[in-house]
Amino acid sequence: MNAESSLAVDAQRIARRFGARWCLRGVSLQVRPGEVVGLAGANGSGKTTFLRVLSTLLKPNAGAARVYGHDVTRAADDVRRHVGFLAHTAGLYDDLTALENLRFAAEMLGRSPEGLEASLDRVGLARVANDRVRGFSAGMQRRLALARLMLMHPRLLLLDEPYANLDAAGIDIMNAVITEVRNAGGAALLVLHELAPAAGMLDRVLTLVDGRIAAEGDGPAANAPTASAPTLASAAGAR
Amino acid sequence: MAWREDWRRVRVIAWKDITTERRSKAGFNSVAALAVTILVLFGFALGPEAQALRDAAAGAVWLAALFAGVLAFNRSFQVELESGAIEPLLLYPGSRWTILAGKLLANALFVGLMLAIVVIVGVTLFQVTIPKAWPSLLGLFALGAVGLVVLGTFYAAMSSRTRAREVLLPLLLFPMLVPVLLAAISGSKALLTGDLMHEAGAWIRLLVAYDIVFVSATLLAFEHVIEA
Amino acid sequence: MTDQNWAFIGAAYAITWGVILGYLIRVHRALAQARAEFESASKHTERAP
Amino acid sequence: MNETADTMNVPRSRAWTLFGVFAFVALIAAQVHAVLTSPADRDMGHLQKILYVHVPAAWIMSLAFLVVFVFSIRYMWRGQEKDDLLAAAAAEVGATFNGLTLVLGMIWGKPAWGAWWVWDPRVTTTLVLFMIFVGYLALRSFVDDPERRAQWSAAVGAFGAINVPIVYMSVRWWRTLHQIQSSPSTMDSAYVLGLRTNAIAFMLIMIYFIRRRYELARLRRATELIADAAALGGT
Repeated sequence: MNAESSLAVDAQRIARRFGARWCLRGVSLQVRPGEVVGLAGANGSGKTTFLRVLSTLLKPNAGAARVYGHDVTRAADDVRRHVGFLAHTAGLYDDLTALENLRFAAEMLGRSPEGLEASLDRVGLARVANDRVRGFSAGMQRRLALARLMLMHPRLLLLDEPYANLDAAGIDIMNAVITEVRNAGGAALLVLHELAPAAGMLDRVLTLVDGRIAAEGDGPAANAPTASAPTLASAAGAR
Repeated sequence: MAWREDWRRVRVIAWKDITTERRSKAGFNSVAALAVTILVLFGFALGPEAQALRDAAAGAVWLAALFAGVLAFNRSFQVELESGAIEPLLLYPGSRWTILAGKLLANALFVGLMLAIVVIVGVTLFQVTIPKAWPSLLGLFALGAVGLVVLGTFYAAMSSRTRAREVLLPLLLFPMLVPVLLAAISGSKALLTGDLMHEAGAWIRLLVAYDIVFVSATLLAFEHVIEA
Repeated sequence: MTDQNWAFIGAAYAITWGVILGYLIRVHRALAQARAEFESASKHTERAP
Repeated sequence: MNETADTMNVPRSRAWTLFGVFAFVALIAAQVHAVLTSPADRDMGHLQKILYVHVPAAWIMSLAFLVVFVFSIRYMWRGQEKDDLLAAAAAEVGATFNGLTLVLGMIWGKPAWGAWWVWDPRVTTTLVLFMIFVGYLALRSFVDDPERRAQWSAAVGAFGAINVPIVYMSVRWWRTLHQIQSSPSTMDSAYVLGLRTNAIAFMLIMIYFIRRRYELARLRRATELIADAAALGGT
């Protein structure tokens, strides 16, 4: 309808708390379509909480957020049609096979269950399509979750530490997916502990400190190891 | 078209729950074993006299089913919570009541199977003679199982996400199930003794009313409960 | 018989008043405390902005 | 979510204090009047004096549960936090009177029926109602997130209320089949006035209690909201 509604993410002073502890203390953030934004910060700085609010899994205690013009609390169902959320846990059913997990997701989304083998092939899991997820390594579960995510054809990717547990090939697949969504006019918001795997992907990097946005830098600068070291030192130590 | 979409989601969720449960056999087997153990203990408590056992058979069978059912209901949401699968489940766009409906179907099958085992064991242990009116008895059991499953699954959706799920579910559920238990136990007892007072019909009507009321109420309220 | 009845009657009234007064005191105490906390909290924030 | 500390705050009110004093004066007057003027019953002696506290307590408990039901439904409809807090206040007061009703019923039952407990439909339904209230309050104490707590307890409160008439019917059928005892003898008209005045006095007490309990819940929320505003003040 207007310029504002065309924003992929428009968050205004989002605040969220758990019990007496404020995890987010007013985060405002705009992401335009075609942008890939990184979100860095120490453990407990509120990165994951922010993604979960945008994904409609959590309601904010204060503030408002819109995804492609849809309010995340009032029009949650419309938001869900656009958002692909990759959580820290894979959220798969251990006793179903890889293919069955994908088929379940496809049926829930009302998509035809054809071509699921191709999606598995894309994330390099074609060989284990009929194996149960219980035996999968964390990286394989991540890849399967990514394949499931792509079934949704999301216009906004919300990725919580997308590179965690992934090997080099997995990182390439992840980056290919992000590029694909970006080229289709979508956007992505990545929560990152270390920026190296996302090299060249990020248009901007924001740092959350104590539930607030502390610093903003453009992608290339933030990726240069020396420049990023002081501000992002706290974020890097995870792996 | 929307109902067709919803019905497919109901089916696929039920299929998923049943498949998961079938493959992790431990769940069903241990719950069924517990139900049988409870029955045996009732046998000890009620003494070896045949008449006393026969009188108490209906009550023992239903209480065993109830206690075992509580474990099953909590498990049915436990599966979603364990690996964080509830999050993607909640993020699929579309109506949420289908999640409850799918789980109801799966749990109904689960409890139905368990009841079948418990009844067979109960008939043997408590020296019950199967009455001529066994089709009505079967219907009564089905109606009672529906009441048990509907409220059990609904309250488990809440209690399984709290700190005290083991205590909270029975605390919330048992008072709500008083009509189901009274109707199921009294109705079965009447049918087992030949329904001389013609009371079984009243109990069946009560169960039908109860099931209709709470199936619609839970489906209406589920969206609120799972949202938060 | 009658004597025993008076014991029951006495117990009934004692319990009733015990419950009513007990609840009254409990709520009023909690209320006084909550009001004090509220007032100290609002005084505290009035200075801030 | 759209509440602020100002809209949640409940200012001190002289009117409610006066109302409370009036309620207690009315209760004392009603009880003294009823106890002094009621004649001895032919069979029961003075035992029926217990009914002046037992029957109003039972009445109040039903009324409180009705309030829980209405405000639970209203919360599900409109989603306003105040409705949930009022339902919770009514549930606590209702549970208190429900417990009192049960104890008084037993005190009445022992000399009147010769047993502390009988499986009478009304008695049994009261017990089930008490268990539902206890479950409701337990659920509230186990859930920390205010919105989740409100949603869940609204469902539990509404379902509990729907269940009560069904429980009553089922226990009545169950009991008629087993033919236990009859319910207490019907009232003499001399008692009716005493019962009515006491019932009204109890109702005033209940309104006062719910109001104060509700004020307490709102004040606590208002304090939390002030702390929230302070925590977010820097942005």
